[in-house]
Amino acid sequence: MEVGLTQILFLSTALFFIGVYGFLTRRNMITMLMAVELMLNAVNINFIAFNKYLWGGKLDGVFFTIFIIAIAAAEAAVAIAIVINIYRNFGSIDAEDADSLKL
Amino acid sequence: MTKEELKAKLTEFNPTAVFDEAGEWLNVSIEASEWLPLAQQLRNSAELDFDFLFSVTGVDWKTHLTVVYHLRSIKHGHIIVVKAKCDRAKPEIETVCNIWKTAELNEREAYDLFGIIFLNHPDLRRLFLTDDWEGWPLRKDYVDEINIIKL
Amino acid sequence: MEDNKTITQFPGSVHPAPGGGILVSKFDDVLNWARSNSLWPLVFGTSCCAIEMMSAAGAKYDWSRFGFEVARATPRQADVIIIAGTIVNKMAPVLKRLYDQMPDPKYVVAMGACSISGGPFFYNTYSVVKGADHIIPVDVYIPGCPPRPEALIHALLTLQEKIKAGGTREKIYLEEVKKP
Amino acid sequence: MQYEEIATTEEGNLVINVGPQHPATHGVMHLVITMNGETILNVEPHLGYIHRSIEKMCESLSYRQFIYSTSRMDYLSSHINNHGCALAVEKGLQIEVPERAKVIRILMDELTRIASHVLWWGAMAMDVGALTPFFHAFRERELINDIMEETCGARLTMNYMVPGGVMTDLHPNFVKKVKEFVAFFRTKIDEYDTLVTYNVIFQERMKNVGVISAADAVSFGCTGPVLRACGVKSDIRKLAPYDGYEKLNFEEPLETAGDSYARYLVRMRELRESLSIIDQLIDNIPEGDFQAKTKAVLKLPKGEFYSRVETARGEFGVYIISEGGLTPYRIHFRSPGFANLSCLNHIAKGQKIGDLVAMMGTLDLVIPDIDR
Amino acid sequence: MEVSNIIFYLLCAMILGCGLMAVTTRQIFRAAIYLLFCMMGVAGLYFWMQYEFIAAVQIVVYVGGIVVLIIFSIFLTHRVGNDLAEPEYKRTLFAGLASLFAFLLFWSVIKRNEFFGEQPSGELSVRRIGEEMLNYKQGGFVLPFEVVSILLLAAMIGCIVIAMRAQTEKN
Amino acid sequence: MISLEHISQSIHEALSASLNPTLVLLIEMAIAGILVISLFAVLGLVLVFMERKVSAYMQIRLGPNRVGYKGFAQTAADTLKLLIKEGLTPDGADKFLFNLAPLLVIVVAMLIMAPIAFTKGFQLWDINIGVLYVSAVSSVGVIGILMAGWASNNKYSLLGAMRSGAQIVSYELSAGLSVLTIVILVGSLSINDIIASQQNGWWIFKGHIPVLISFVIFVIAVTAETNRAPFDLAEAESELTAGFHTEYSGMRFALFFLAEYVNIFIVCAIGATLFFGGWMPFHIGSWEEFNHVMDFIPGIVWFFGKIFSLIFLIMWFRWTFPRLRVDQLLNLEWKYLLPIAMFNLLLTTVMAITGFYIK
Amino acid sequence: MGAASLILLIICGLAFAGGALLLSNAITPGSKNSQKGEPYECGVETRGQSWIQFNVGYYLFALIFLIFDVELVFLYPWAVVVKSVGVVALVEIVIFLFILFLGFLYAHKKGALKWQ
Amino acid sequence: MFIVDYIKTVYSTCKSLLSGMRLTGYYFFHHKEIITEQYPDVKAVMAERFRGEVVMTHDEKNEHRCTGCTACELACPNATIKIVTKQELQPDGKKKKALETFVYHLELCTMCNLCIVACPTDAIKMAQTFEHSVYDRSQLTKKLNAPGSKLMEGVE
Ligand code: SF4
Ligand code: SF4
Ligand code: SF4
Repeated sequence: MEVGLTQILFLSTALFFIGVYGFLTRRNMITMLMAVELMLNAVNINFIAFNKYLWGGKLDGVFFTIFIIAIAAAEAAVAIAIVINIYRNFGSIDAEDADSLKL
Repeated sequence: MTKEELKAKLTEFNPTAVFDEAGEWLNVSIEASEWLPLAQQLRNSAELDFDFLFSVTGVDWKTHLTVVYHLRSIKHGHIIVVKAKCDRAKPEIETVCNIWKTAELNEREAYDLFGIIFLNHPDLRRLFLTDDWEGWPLRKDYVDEINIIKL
Repeated sequence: MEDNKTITQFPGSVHPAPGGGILVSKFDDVLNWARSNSLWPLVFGTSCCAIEMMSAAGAKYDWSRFGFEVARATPRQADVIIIAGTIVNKMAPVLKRLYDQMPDPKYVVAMGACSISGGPFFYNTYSVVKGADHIIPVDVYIPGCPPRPEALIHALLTLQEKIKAGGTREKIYLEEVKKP
Repeated sequence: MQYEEIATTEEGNLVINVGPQHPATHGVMHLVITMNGETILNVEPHLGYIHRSIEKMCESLSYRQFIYSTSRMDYLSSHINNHGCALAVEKGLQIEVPERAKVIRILMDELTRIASHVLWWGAMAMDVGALTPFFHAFRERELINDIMEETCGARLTMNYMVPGGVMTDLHPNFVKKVKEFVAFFRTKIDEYDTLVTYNVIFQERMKNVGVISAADAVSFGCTGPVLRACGVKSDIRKLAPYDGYEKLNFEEPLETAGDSYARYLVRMRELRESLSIIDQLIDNIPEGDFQAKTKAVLKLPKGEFYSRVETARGEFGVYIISEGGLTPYRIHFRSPGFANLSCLNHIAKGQKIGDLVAMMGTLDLVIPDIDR
Repeated sequence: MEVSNIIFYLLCAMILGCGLMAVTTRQIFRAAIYLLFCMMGVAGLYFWMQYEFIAAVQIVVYVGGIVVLIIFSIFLTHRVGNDLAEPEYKRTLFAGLASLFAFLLFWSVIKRNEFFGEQPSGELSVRRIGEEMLNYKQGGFVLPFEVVSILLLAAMIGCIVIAMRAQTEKN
Repeated sequence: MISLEHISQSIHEALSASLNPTLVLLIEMAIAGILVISLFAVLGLVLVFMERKVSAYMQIRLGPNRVGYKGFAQTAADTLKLLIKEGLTPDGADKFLFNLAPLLVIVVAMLIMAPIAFTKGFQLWDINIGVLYVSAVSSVGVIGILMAGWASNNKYSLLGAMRSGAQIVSYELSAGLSVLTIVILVGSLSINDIIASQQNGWWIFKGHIPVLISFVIFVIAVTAETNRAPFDLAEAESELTAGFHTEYSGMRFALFFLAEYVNIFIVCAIGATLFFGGWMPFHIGSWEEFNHVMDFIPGIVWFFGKIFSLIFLIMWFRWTFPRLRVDQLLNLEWKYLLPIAMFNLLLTTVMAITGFYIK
Repeated sequence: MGAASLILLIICGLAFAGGALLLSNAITPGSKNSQKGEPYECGVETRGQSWIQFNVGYYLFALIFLIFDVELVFLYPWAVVVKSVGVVALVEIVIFLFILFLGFLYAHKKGALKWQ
Repeated sequence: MFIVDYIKTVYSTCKSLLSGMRLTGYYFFHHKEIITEQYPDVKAVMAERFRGEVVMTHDEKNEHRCTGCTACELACPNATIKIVTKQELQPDGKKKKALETFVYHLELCTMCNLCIVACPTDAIKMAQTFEHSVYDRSQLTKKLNAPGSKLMEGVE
């Protein structure tokens, strides 16, 4: 089967829902963050694939990807800072534990 | 200060002390219970100012144990030797850790090797030997058939 | 008069030295060549002999000429323990553990009178182990107090010969140390 | 057990073992370090991994024999240790040591001091990560060892000083070789400075590390360069001169900062002082006996004898209690390292784990000297 | 089948497999490592699409940055040998079904609208990206570019404030 | 004159004459693979031996001289020994990660090899983002170290790994910034373009002070990135015994060891490419006669000569300086190198725009 | 040889390292004893857990690094075109770096870059 | 000024580091400074007083000077020496104590030289050998008097 956009979209969708699954099942904040990263990656794949297969002449998809990566990094940094803060205060990074505690 | 002056000063502090002037330095023999007050006076009196405890030695005299303290004053340069006598069955003496910090390890050593118990010592444990060692090896009646091979 | 034989014996128990007696093939020759020429010592000096060990590492005697200079701080990467110094009862379990933690093949050199037999501290001491071979099997003994650096190098060369001839050591199990 | 409580109860603190087998302890000391992150909260030395019961053993050795065991305590200052023991016995027996022996003793002491400091320099530099100085230091040390070997017959554990003098006379080459060595070493000290002392990284690592105040240092019983780095005069060679140190013209190096760098500088200056002492003596070694006439069997009178000498690490004391027999009743060694070690926890608190090696390096601990 | 297709499917397997492992494994450090390999797989995919620059950015930021940061925070909050809690059975089932259902839904939508574009464009040169990025005229990306710096500034300040507070509170 | 370029060309031609393209590719890949692996192995042996000899001579001793001819077989013996040494895995360790870590480190070191041009046309992949690729891939290596530290279940390892982690990522920044100065001047990321731009002189000579500064920063940063003294905190023996590889033994340890040396080689190769013109011979402007003479030395010799000079420089550091403390190390990066590198970048920009450099 | 070389290199690396590991596993001797698998702690038993809660120090550096890493990513395409774009590039990057530098200064002032 | 100070620091830093490198560089290129001795190839020359082990001197007639007086045994701090004596019949019919075996435990000896000093007849001396390494420590216990050796004439 010739690999085209469809296959790549399949990949990205699957990856996205793997991320969703992880986000739903995990309770550890760090692993939840990882799941979010997976989702963001799926989105990135989409952008790049569309840019390549549908919008070859332009660079918008590429730029979006770059900015998403930058935002992902900023998000990860802040998220982890918060996680650490929670851990420092409550000695746990379980999302459900943190729910019940006032931040 | 000369030996004489030291002696006079010390008699003031502790009238029952026994002096021995034969050696190089003034030797003072006291009972264990008298040691702590004397030590405080030795350290705190401005004329004496014994701030440097350079040697703590335990001695087993078979009938009793003594702890020998060698003290020097950095400022005045005089030296005094204090011998505190402890009971052999129940060797107890007050610690002087708070007065001379070096005493902490030195007293642990004396405890380790002679079993002299330093009251109020913050951390009186075996120093050199393993924690489960039995006996006080530097006492004269120590026997250890396994380890000590006699000449 | 006492029996002459018993007097000339050493006043303590002595373990037989292990090793030897294994048939070696050509392939083993190559491996033994590698083993013998790449003896990485564990940093294990306990007292005075350690200084002479350092001298042997120093510029004048320079054991790096034989490739011994890669002294490792962790037993995982070492091939040979050079017991340089006295072993006392408190240290014995440590030595045993370090030896155990070394990967095979491993060798032991006892440097100096102390590690051979307790040496200067054989009589009238309550805390000295009378010979490192009460704790772990020793391959080569170097008498002296301390042995010269050359003597240490000679011992390592002797060990090399043993390795070249003997292959890996047979395992021997030793009695536990008397005091923990 | 203190450390176990810390390890399990207080979260966030890490308990780490340095030693008994560890390159930085130069021997087999065991430090249990409690840290928060990389900051040291507490250092607890565990001793006794090389406690060889020398004091017990000496109770069954005669006054000639026990000296050899002191070479094994502070093996880097073995001459000076032997010297102290010989002095104590001489005090008891009231032996007058011939002039020649005294000068030989001082020369040997100072050479030993140089050898010891040189080794310390190399080892300390190795601890802070510079590996080359170690080898350069051993070059000089080997020269001294050669001189020693020629006269005393051993490289490390000399057993050369005996009650009443020294064991053998100087080797004919001694004077020439020592002069050569002194001239050579003068040039090499400058190299030491280039390689280590002036190195910015080294200075940064040493300055303001392990600071101890003079009062604390005295209270902890520190001696030698550790105390002198706080500006307290403590050289036994000056305070209670023995064997002719009073006739010599030398200075006691003092620094005031009390940190590792000050201790380092004190030792470096001591090297130069030792050289100048050797210079003063090497050309006029008096002729005469190298040993006083003594009986074959020594018997100390009943009494107590205490002698003090200045080793490379500080004040070494020998305390002999004699009951008049062939062997001492009780013998106690006041080892400089033992007292110097006791301040380690005090100075290490609040410092970084990386500084620990700098502190230990400049305290210059010889573990068998501490454990005895 | 062409070699390039094989490579694509291998990459797919790597991305999905590692992604799945990352969200299911019970050892947190391994999860981070699987995430790492997943990210590497995505980077590989970008290489495969000849978007080398994006691939490199992916590696630099995700692998060299975010994963390292995650590992650091794992060091800070976990112990070796401590497994993560087993997710509740019900929860797993629910999440699994939900994501599977949603996936099928999405997939059917995608399948319905078969995308067929022009032939894939060729290489992506860094020069072009740079020119576009600095282009302040219509269609250029200079504004987002500058905004990113503000975003990063905000993130940095936020991190520092939060993290430093954690530190001071503890002490 | 026969050069490597000709050889590879003629092999390619000979193969494509008789075989179909896929097979040619496969065969060429096999050849390249063998070459790379042997380069790895040889590099490991040579660099370790070089280190030992350099250290020995600086330390007024002889160094290995008895195994094989003048000691050349010493490292071979060591390698063989490590190969036949028992590889321990501690009980508490995470076995999977423990074994994966050295593999990862080696694979990463391998991957960086791709864009390095050894001589003209002798390059695995002339990727258009050359230097970015290198810094991207090399940033993965740190994960192997962190992994090793975590998996060992040992305090020293963990601390060592933490330290190297913080150190490597920090210094990546200034290394990246110093690389950028050359990128600005060249206007391309491709390794081949960078080399080609130094046809008439190496950047270190052409680029005035900014390039000089960035070279200094580069050397410091890569020394730190490869965990070499005076930045070898990760394995500071006197503090942490052996750092992250405390628990590693046998071949796994050897792989870490090898990766360390290969990494040094690679960063020096990058340094040589950026600042010293890669395989480009020493040329002075348009002095044709001189340039011709220089051209007689094959490019690969130039390249390896430059790399080994840089490696020698890094070794020289190691055997001279004491190690920095961890806070000093991070201070150096964040307080000095990074601001200076940023400033230097702007300086270079100005220089590039005004054209104030030797073209 | 192009992108295929990446695969080649990965295979090479795996073959080299994995092969060496397998070979060494196959031919090395081994013995087991109770101490061998214990973590090495300078020869004494491990105390406490092998776990450090390092203080936020290290981790702050990683955070700030991440931010700068992203910045670096943007600098690459910029650097490539500086020469051709000219002064505009300079101005734009000065703004970019200046904003980031503010953050850097902030970090400095807050002491985040000071080793704790 | 700040900038001047800054530059000064950088300058002095570089200078100190470079001077260190110059020194090591000097040693790297000046191999004449190397002091390594190639021990097994070039036999080491021992100082004549070096204390390597205790030996008993025998002359060419296989005679030694030890009377078996045990002075050395007493002097030794470490009981390294064990003298075994026997009663020997003298020509004049008297019995006399004589040395049978001189046992010397090399593995215990501390090379302290006290036995040599104590010996009244200079029967023993220190040898300069040092290559004593063995595989089995029982090989280190030695008999110093050569088999069949006798007391030298005239030594009391
Ligand atoms: S054999 Fe001698 S030198 Fe060696 S450790 Fe024992 S006492 Fe020290
Ligand atoms: S040298 Fe010393 S230890 Fe050796 S036998 Fe003679 S007296 Fe005994
Ligand atoms: S060697 Fe000398 S001291 Fe020893 S028994 Fe013989 S004669 Fe006496």
